[in-house]
Amino acid sequence: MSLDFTVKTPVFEGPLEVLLGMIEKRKLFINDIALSQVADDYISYVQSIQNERGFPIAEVAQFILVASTLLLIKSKSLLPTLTLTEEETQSVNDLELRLKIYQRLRNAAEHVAQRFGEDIMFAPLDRKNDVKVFAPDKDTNLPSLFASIQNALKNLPKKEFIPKAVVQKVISLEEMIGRLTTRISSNLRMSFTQFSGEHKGNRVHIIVSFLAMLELVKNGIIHVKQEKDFGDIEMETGEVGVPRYS
Amino acid sequence: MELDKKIEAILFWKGEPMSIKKLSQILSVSEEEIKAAIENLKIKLEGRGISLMEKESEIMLVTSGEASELIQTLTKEELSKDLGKASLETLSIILYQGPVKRSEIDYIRGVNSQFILRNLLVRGLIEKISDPKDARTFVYKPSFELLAHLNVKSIEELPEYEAVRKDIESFKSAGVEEEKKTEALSDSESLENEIQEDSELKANEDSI
Amino acid sequence: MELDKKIEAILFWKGEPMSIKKLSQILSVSEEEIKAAIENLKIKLEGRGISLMEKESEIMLVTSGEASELIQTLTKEELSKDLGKASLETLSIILYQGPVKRSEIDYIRGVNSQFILRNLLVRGLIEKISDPKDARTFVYKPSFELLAHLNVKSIEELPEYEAVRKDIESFKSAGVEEEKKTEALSDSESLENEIQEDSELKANEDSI
Repeated sequence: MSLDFTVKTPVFEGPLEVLLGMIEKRKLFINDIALSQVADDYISYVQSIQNERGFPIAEVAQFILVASTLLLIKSKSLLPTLTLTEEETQSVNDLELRLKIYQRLRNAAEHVAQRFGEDIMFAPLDRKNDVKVFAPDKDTNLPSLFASIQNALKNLPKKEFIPKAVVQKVISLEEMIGRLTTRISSNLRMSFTQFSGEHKGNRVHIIVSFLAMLELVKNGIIHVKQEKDFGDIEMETGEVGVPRYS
Repeated sequence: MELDKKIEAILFWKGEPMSIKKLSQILSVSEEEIKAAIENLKIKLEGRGISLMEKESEIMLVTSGEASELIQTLTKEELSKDLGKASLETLSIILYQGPVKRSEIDYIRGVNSQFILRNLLVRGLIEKISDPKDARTFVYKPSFELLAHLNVKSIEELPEYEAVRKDIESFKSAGVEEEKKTEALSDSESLENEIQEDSELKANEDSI
Repeated sequence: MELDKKIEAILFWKGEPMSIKKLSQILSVSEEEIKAAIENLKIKLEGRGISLMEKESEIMLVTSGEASELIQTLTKEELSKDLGKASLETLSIILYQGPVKRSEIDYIRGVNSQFILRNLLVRGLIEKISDPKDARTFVYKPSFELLAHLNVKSIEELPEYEAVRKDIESFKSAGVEEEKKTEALSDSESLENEIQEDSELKANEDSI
């Protein structure tokens, strides 16, 4: 064996990285206003990666989760009368928090990038002046060593499947979006009288196109679910980064 | 022989990290005495060709950062100086937020970190230990090797180390307060809020 | 950085005798300058736990005399200590897979084995030899004493030898298949991504 081993990890931008990029590009601070402004861009992005070959499905599910939270934020900004459930509010707050933490750590990563490998301190080489004495212990016997190799084999990394929790979340997400569509539609009918004056046409137009967007996201979720029904998740997630041999 | 000399001799001979606890056992003195002697040793090593590194309750002797180029010309080993984007991100989380669980790393990065963590473990840049709070799970923390690659003698020497930790703490506690506030307000939101949001609506119209 | 500090760093790192001639080559200064710096270093090492030993035209750093008893006790203790789970696992991999590179051991174990290998070497359980296929690197194999101790005349006598080797092989070739798959897919990935992946990959080679 003269080959080297490595674990190769595919490089793609994560869901928060993409979102933060969009916010920073517009020079916005992380808050609900900023999030509702980038919601459309983000959703088009999620649409685009779903058709990309080689993009791991497990990660698409994460993107859809973020997209759905952005939809909530956007719905609320379009229809202030819309009341979010406790869980929905929670996911909105959670997304903001994650983004803030991510942003802070990503900035800190600059320091790490700058210093890494620049002035390395070295651990000393093996001390060769040690007198070598054959010193086995009580476990240095065939049964123990056999048990050890068995254990090592058992612990070899296996392909990881989408955690059940994520799949379940994606499914309930579909329901959530269905409900959101209904809520917005009825809210729209109720609020029709509120939309008076010159903006009337515009607003209806905005909300109708927003509803269309909800449908698109819903399709995306169904797409992910189907991948699972066809049993493709296993294959797809394999690409998240199974150890490679080079 | 003074304690700090004994400690230096042991560390030199060992060439590996050693715990303060272990040193206190070997030398039959209290851990406090060991810690005081370490401070002495640090002073003696200031500006020398050797540095003392500290990580949690372990210490180790290494060549000083100043000698880096020199030793690099002597070493036959190929050095790992390049970090991919994902590695850099993951290492930064472990450095500034460690010890940290994989679920927390995944939460912050928003992607699955299983394989990047294994890669970093194999490279010796991070360590995986049982979570002291829950033996069934693991936490990840920086290794001496990682700190040595960053030329910091202890993690606190990392630029902005305290500031980053404090900022993230404050984000988290603000989040908790926000939650409480929302619960208190529930659906009886003030009229003022509604008006504000209404003006936001206008701002959003263009963006669609 | 002053010459005496540079010499200190090199000698500490090496832990072996070095000739003044060699030092003068490495540091690109005259032998006289090296000698003068050595005198300086001797003074600086007063009150430290390590001292400079001179023999003919060679010098090396050693633990100060008074610490030698301590070191002896420690050596004995280290040899009589139980190996522990991680060491046994590493030993079993070397037994079944040897001669094997450190990068391969690390890859199978999913962690860095540097210190463990050092300990197994000191205890005479394994040997480190130049890789016959690549003289710049090393491979590890079980020592004769270990095989005799286990009463194994040839490696094939190990329990389930073939099955274990097959399992490891299939783990490794699973990696090969994944690799091929990505290559086939790679045309849909952006060039930039590929380059990044590639540099990450290279960084990992042999630095492990």
